[in-house]
Amino acid sequence: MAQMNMIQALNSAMDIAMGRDPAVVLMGEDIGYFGGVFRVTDGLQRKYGEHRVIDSPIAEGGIVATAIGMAVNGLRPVAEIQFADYIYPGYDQIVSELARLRYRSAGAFCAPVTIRTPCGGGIRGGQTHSQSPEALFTHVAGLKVVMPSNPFDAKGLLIAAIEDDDPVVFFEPKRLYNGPFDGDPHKPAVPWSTHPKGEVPDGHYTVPLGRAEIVRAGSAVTIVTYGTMVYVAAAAAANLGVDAEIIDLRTLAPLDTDAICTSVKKTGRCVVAHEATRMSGFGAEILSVLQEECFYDLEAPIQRVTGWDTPYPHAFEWEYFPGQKRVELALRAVMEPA
Amino acid sequence: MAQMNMIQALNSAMDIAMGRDPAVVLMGEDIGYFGGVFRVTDGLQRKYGEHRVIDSPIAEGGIVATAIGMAVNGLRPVAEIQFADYIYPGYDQIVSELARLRYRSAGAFCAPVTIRTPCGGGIRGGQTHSQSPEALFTHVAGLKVVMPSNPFDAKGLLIAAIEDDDPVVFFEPKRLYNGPFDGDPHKPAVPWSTHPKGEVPDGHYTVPLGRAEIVRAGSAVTIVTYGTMVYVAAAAAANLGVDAEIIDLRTLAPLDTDAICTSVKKTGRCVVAHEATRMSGFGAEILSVLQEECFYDLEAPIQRVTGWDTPYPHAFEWEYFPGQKRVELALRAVMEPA
Amino acid sequence: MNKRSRLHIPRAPARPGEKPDFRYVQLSPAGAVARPDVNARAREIEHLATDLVRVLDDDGRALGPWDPHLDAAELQVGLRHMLLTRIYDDRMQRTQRAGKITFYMRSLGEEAVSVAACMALKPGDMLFPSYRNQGLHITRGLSLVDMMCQLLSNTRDMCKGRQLPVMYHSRAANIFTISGNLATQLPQAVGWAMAAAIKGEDHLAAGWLGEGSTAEADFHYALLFASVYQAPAILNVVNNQWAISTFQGFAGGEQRSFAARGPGYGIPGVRVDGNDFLAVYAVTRWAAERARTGAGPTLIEHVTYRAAAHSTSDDPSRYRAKDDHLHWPLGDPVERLKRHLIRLGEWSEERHQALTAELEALVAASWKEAVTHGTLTEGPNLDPDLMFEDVFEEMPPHLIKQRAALRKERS
Amino acid sequence: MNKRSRLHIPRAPARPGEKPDFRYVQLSPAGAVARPDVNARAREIEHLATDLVRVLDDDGRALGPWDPHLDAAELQVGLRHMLLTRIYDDRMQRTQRAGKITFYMRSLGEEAVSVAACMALKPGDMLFPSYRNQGLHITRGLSLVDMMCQLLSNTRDMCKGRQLPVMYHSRAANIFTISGNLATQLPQAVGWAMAAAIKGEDHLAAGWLGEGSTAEADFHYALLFASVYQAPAILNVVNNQWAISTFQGFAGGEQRSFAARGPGYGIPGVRVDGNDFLAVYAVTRWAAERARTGAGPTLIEHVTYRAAAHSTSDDPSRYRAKDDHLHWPLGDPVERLKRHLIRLGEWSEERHQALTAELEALVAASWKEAVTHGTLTEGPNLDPDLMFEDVFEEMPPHLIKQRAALRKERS
Ligand SMILES: Cc1ncc(C[n+]2csc(CCOP(=O)(O)OP(=O)(O)O)c2C)c(N)n1
Ligand SMILES: Cc1ncc(C[n+]2csc(CCOP(=O)(O)OP(=O)(O)O)c2C)c(N)n1
Ligand SMILES: [Mg+2]
Ligand SMILES: [Mg+2]
Repeated sequence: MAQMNMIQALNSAMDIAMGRDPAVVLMGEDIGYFGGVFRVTDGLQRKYGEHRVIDSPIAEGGIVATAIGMAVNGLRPVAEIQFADYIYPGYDQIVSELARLRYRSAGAFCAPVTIRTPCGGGIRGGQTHSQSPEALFTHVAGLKVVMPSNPFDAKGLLIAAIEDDDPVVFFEPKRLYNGPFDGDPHKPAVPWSTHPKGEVPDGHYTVPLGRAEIVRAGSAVTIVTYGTMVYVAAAAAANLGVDAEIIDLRTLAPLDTDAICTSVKKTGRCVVAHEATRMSGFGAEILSVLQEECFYDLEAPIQRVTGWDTPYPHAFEWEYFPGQKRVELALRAVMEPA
Repeated sequence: MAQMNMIQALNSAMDIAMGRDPAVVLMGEDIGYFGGVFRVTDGLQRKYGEHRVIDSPIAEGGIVATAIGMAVNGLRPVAEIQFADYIYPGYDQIVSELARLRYRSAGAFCAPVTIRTPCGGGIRGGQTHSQSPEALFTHVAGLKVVMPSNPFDAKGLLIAAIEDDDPVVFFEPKRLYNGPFDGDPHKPAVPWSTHPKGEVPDGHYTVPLGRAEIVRAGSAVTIVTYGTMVYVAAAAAANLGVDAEIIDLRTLAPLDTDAICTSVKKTGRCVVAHEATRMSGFGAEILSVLQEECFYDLEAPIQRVTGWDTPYPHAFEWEYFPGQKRVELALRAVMEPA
Repeated sequence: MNKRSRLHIPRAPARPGEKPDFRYVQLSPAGAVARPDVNARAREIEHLATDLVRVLDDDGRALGPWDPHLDAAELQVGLRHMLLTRIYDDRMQRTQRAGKITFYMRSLGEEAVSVAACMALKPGDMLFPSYRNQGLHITRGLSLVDMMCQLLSNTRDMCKGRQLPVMYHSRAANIFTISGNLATQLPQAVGWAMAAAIKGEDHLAAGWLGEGSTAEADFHYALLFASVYQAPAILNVVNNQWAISTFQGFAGGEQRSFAARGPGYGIPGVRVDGNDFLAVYAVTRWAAERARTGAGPTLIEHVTYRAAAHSTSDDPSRYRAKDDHLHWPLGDPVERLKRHLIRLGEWSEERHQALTAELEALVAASWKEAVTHGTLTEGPNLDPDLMFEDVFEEMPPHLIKQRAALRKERS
Repeated sequence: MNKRSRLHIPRAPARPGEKPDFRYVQLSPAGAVARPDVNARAREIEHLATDLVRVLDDDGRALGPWDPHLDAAELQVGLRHMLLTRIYDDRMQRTQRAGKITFYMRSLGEEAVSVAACMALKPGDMLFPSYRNQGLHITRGLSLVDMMCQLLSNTRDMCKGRQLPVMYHSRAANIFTISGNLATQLPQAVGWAMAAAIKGEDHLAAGWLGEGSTAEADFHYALLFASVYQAPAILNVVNNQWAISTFQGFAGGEQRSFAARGPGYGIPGVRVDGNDFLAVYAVTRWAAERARTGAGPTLIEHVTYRAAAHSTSDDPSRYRAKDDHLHWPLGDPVERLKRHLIRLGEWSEERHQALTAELEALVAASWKEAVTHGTLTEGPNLDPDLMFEDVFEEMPPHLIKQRAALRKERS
C-alpha cells in the first residue's frame, strides 16, 4: 500500500493497465512529453514510448474520433480531454458514434474507449475551467459515466473503465486531485495522505462500475452525491449534527438505484447534491428515481443542492459553489419541513 | 384566418418576420433554392433573395458559428439544422458560445439566433432521424428551448423566438408537420385542417415564450407534456375516461413552473410524458420541480412516460414510441397506486 | 441596407428548365497526367489535385502511365460487380416504391468509385463507407440476401432492426458500420490506420464520404490526424456534384478542387475520373502502395455524377436540370468499361445481356429468399426484446426493467 | 505487436537540455518576396504560403515591394504600442506572481502581430482576438485601468466578474469578447464579415488564433465559409511554435505551413515574418484591401515565437530548451522596429529609455487607480447578485428564485 493523491492514483491506474495490456494507449493534448497539464500522465511516455502515449493536436473531436477508430482496430484508448469544459467539440463523436456503435451494428463493432476529463470548480478557473457537464452524458444511452471522489476509487474505477468493453466518460473532480475538500476555501488544504482513501494498493485492482458506496452510514437522512460534494455534504451534516447516510454514487450511469432506494426507504428523507447547474442536472434524475421508487417512504420533499443556473463566474466562485451552508439549508429543510 | 399545417405556419412565421425586419436572415442545408427537405422555407429565397435565405455547407458547427457572428453584426439569423439528430456538431458553438456570450461580456454582446430543427420519431426515420435531444439544451444556462405542438403555436412561438434577443433552440416535432398524431400509426392520418389549432392568422402575432397552455382542463390528474405527446396523452386519457388536465409546456426553458404546480396542486396526481429517452430526460426536471413544490399535494408518485433508454430503432418504432398504451399504464398507476 | 451586397453565392450550373452545363468540370485527356513515384513528396505532385487522372478515352482505349494493365478476367469481374450493384440498386429502388422497404439510396453512375477501389485493396484493409458505397459490400462478396434482410429489418437483419435501410456492415469482410451522421467515419478510419501503424501491421484503412460531407469538421480532423501521424489511410471524396439539392460549390468546390485540400495539410491529393474503372483502380493502388510503404496518407477526389435522386425521399426535378446526367462529360462507368472490354475482344453485347439476365435472376432469387425471413408488414418479426440489447455489453438493471415494462405494455 | 511501428510522431526541435535548433524555420531574405496585385487569384500566388514576407533586414533596413512606407510618426506610434504591451504584460505577470490576480498570459515577442495588424485596419473593422492579442486592445486605445479592472474582477470589471483575467472585450472599440474555448471566434468572425457583406457595409472582420488552435473544427469552418461566400475577412494564425507544451508539428506544421491551408480552400495564404512590424502591417493592409474590394478572404500565418511561458500556470522549462527564444531567427519585434527607427534617424536609445520610463509610470499609475475599485482580497467587491444577470436579457423566475436563495445563504 502506498500513499497516493488522486493524480498519482490515476497515473498508477494507467500504468498498471498499460503494463498488463499492450492494447492500452493514451492520447490527448499535452499528455505525452509534458505529462499533462495536471501531470496525470507524468512519466508514462518515457516508460511506454511515443506510440502508446500520444501527444495530440488540439482537436477534441479528432481525439475522440481517432480513439474510436483505434478501438475498432483492437486497441483500448484512454483519451484525455484537458478540461471537461472543452469536451463539446467531441460531443458529436461521443453521442452519435461512440455511444451507438455496438447498438447500430448489433454487436459487430464496439469501441472500448475511456474518456478522462477533469471537471468541477473550486480552483478559480472561471467559466471555462470549472464545468460539471455529466448530465449531458447520462442522457445518452450507451455511455457509462463515472466520477470518483478519492484516490482509492479513482484508481480502481479507472482500471475498471479501461478494462470495460463499453465506452466510459470518466470525470475527475480536479479540486480533489490533491486532497479532499469540504467546500471551505479558507481552511488550509488537506492532503490525501491524511485520509484513509489516500491509501492505494500499488498493483492491479478494480472498483466495479455501477456500484455506489455508503461513505457514512446514518439513519436520519440520506445524502446522495458524488465527486467533491461528498466532502462538503459530510461537513455540512457534521456541522448540524445530523446523522446522515452519505452515498457516493461513483458511477452515475448505470445508476445504482438499489443503493439509493434502500437508504432512502430507511431514512425517509433525502438531499441530492452536485456541483453542476440545477436545471436538468443529474440531480433531477436521482430525485425522479427516488420519487418513483420511494414515494411512500418519503417524509419530506427531496431537496436538490446544486450550482446555480448560470455559468460558473470567476469572481463569485464561492457564491456559485454549493458549499456547506447550501447543504445545511437543504438538510434543515428536509429535516424540519415547513 | 387561414388553414395552415405546421409547415405552412412556420413558413408564414419566417415570412412575416423577414417582411417586418430586414435583419432577419435564414441559413441552413438545402433551405434556399430547394426550400428545405421538409419544405419549411419553401418560396422564401425567391421572395427575399439569396442573401437573406442562404444555402449553407453541410457543417452544423459552421452554421451556428457564422450565425453567431452575423447576429453580433446586427442580423437576426434563423438557422435550420436539418434534423435534431445532426445538431451535435454545432453543440460546442451553442453551449460554449451562443448561450454564454451575453453573460461573459456582461451584456456588451449578444446573439439573437434562433435555431430551428425537426425532432422526434414516428416517421420511420430510424435512430438518426428520430431523436428528441431537448434535455441536452435545457441543462445549458442561457438558452431558451421551445417545442410547439400545433400550427397556431408554431407560428406565434417562432415569431416570438426570432424577435427575442436571447438565443432560442426551437424544436419542431416533425411527426406533427402535417397533422396531429395521437400515437396510433394504424389510424388514417388526420390533417391540421380538421383541428382548431390549424386556424392560423395570416399576419403578425406572437405566442409568448415561457408560458405553458392548458390544452384540456381536468380535475383527476395532470399530464405535463409537449410536442407530439400532447395528442397521445389526450387520446390515452380519453380511452380511460380519466378527467385529465393536459398541459402543453410549449417552452421548456424557462419552464412555466407556476402553470404546472397550480395544476398538480389541484389534481394531486401527475404523469409527465415525452418522447426522449428517460434517463436525465427533461421529464426528470419537471418531476423534480413538482416534487419540490407540490410534495404535500401529491397522492401518488408522479409517473414518467418516455422513450426507452436505447437509440430509436428502425424496426421497433412503435415499440419504442411512448404510445397510448404506455400513457394509459402510467395513468392507471397514478390513479390507483399499488 | 441599400448598398450593394458583396456576399458571394455559388451558383448551380443548371436548374430545372435550364440546359445542363458541365463546362465548369476541368478535364484532362485520358493518359495525359504523369504518374509520380509513390514516394514523391506532396509538394512536388500538387498538379495531381488539379489535373484529372484518366485512363479510358472516349473510344474505350486505355492510355498512359496510370493504366493498371489488369488482365481481362479482372476487368470482367469488375464489370460484373458494377453491373450487379446497378441491378441491385434498381430492384431495391422499385421495391421501396412498392412499399416493401421504407427507404433506399442508389449509387447509379458512381459504381466504379466503390468497385474499382475495393478491388485495388487487400481483404485485410478496413473499409469505412458512406451510405452510397454499396459497391464495396458487393465487391467484398456480401450475400445479397444478407443485404436485403438489412433493408427489410427482418429476422435475419444484421443490424437487428436498429438501422435504416442501407446502413450495412460486415465484421467478417472488414467493412465498418455505416453511420447516418455524415463524415464521422473518416477520422475513425484514420484512427484505425493509426492503430495499424502502432501495432506494426500491414493493413490500411480507406474511408469514403460525399463532397458535401467534406464541410463537416470530421473531414478536417481526418486530414489533420492523417497528416500529423502519417497514417496509412486513403481518404476518398466522392464528388458527385450534389449534396441533396445543394451544388458542390456550397461545399467549397467552386474555388478549388476537393483534392486540393490535401496539399494544404501536406497530403497528396489526386483528382481522378470517378467513372473510369481503370483510373480509380490505378489511383487507389498507388495510394495503397504509399500507405503500405510508410509514405503516408492520400486524399482522392473521385469526380463523378449522382445520376439518381439523393434517396427515395428526394425528387431532383425540383432543383436540377432534367436528365442532366446524360450530359455528364465523363459518361457512365459501366458503359465505359464494357466498351473497353469489347475493344479488347474480351466482351460482347451478347455476353453483356447474358450477364445482365443472370444478375437480375440472382437479385430476384435473393429477394425471394430474403422475404422468407420477414418483411415490414409480414412476419416473422424481430423480437422487440432485442431493442434493449447491445446498448451495453451487459444489460444494466434499468434496461431490464424497461424491457419488462415493454413486455407488459405489449401483453 | 513486434513489427516496427510506422506511426510517425512529430518531434520538437529541442527539449530541455538540448541546444535550441530553429533550422526547420524556412526563411526568405527581407525584400525578396514579390507583392502581387490584390486581385490576383489564389492559385497564382500560392508561393506566398511557402515564402516568408519580410521587410526589415537584420540591419534595420526596410526592403522590397512590401515596404508600406509608413512615416516616422506612425512607426513611433507602433513602437509605443508594442512597448506598452510589453511593459503592461511584464507588470501584470509580476502582479500575478505577487498573488494580486489569479492568472495572466503574456504576449512577449509577439507584439507586432497584434499592434501592426491593428494599425493597418480601420476602426470600423471588427476584431475577434484570442487571449494573446492584448496588443489589439492597447492599439485601439482601451484604458489600461479598464483592462486591469478586468484582471482584478473588481467593481469596475467590464465582465462583471464573470471571466478569467485577460478575457477582455470592447463594444465601443469593436473588439469581440474573448472566449476560453479555443478557435470558436474564427468562424464567428467570418459570420460577422458575411453580415457586413449582406448589409453592403464596408467593414471587414479580422480574427486571430494560435497555430495549435488551427486543429479545432472552427478553423476549418472559418476557412470554408469564408471561401464559399467570399467573406471580407482576415484570418490570422499566430504561429508562435508552441501550444502549451506541444510543438507546432502536432498541429500539422511539420508537413506544410499553416498559410498553405488557405490555398486548399481557394483562399490566398500568406506567410509573414510576425516579428517584423512593417511586414505584418503591409500584409494586413494587402489583405484588407482584398476584403474591401470584394476580392475575398485572406489567411495570414504570422511566424513568431512565444518567448514567454504559456501562462502564469505554465513552466516551459519542463518541455523546451532554456532561453531558446534568444536564438529565434526572426529576433524581437520591438528591437527590430527600434533599430529601424534609429537607422532612419527618427529614434535614439535616449528616447527609447524615456519612453520606457513614461510607459512604466503609466502602467504603475493605472494599477494604482485600478485597485481603488477593488482587488481579489480587498473590497469594494462586486455584488454577488450580479451572478444572475445577463444569463438572459430578462431574469426568468427560476433565476430570481436562485438569487433569493443565495441571499438567504449569505445572510
Ligand atoms: C451531420 C449530418 N448533417 C446532415 C445530414 C443530412 N444529409 C443526409 S445526406 C446529405 C447530403 C450529403 O451529400 P454528399 O456528402 O455530397 O453525399 P452524396 O449524397 O452526394 O453521396 C445530407 C445533408 C446528415 N445525415 N448528417
Ligand atoms: C477547446 C479547447 N481545448 C483546449 C483548451 C486548453 N488550452 C488552452 S490554451 C491551449 C494551447 C493553445 O495553443 P495555440 O493555439 O498555439 O495558442 P498560443 O497559446 O500559442 O497563443 C490549450 C490546449 C482550450 N482552451 N480550449
Ligand atoms: Mg455528393
Ligand atoms: Mg501557439
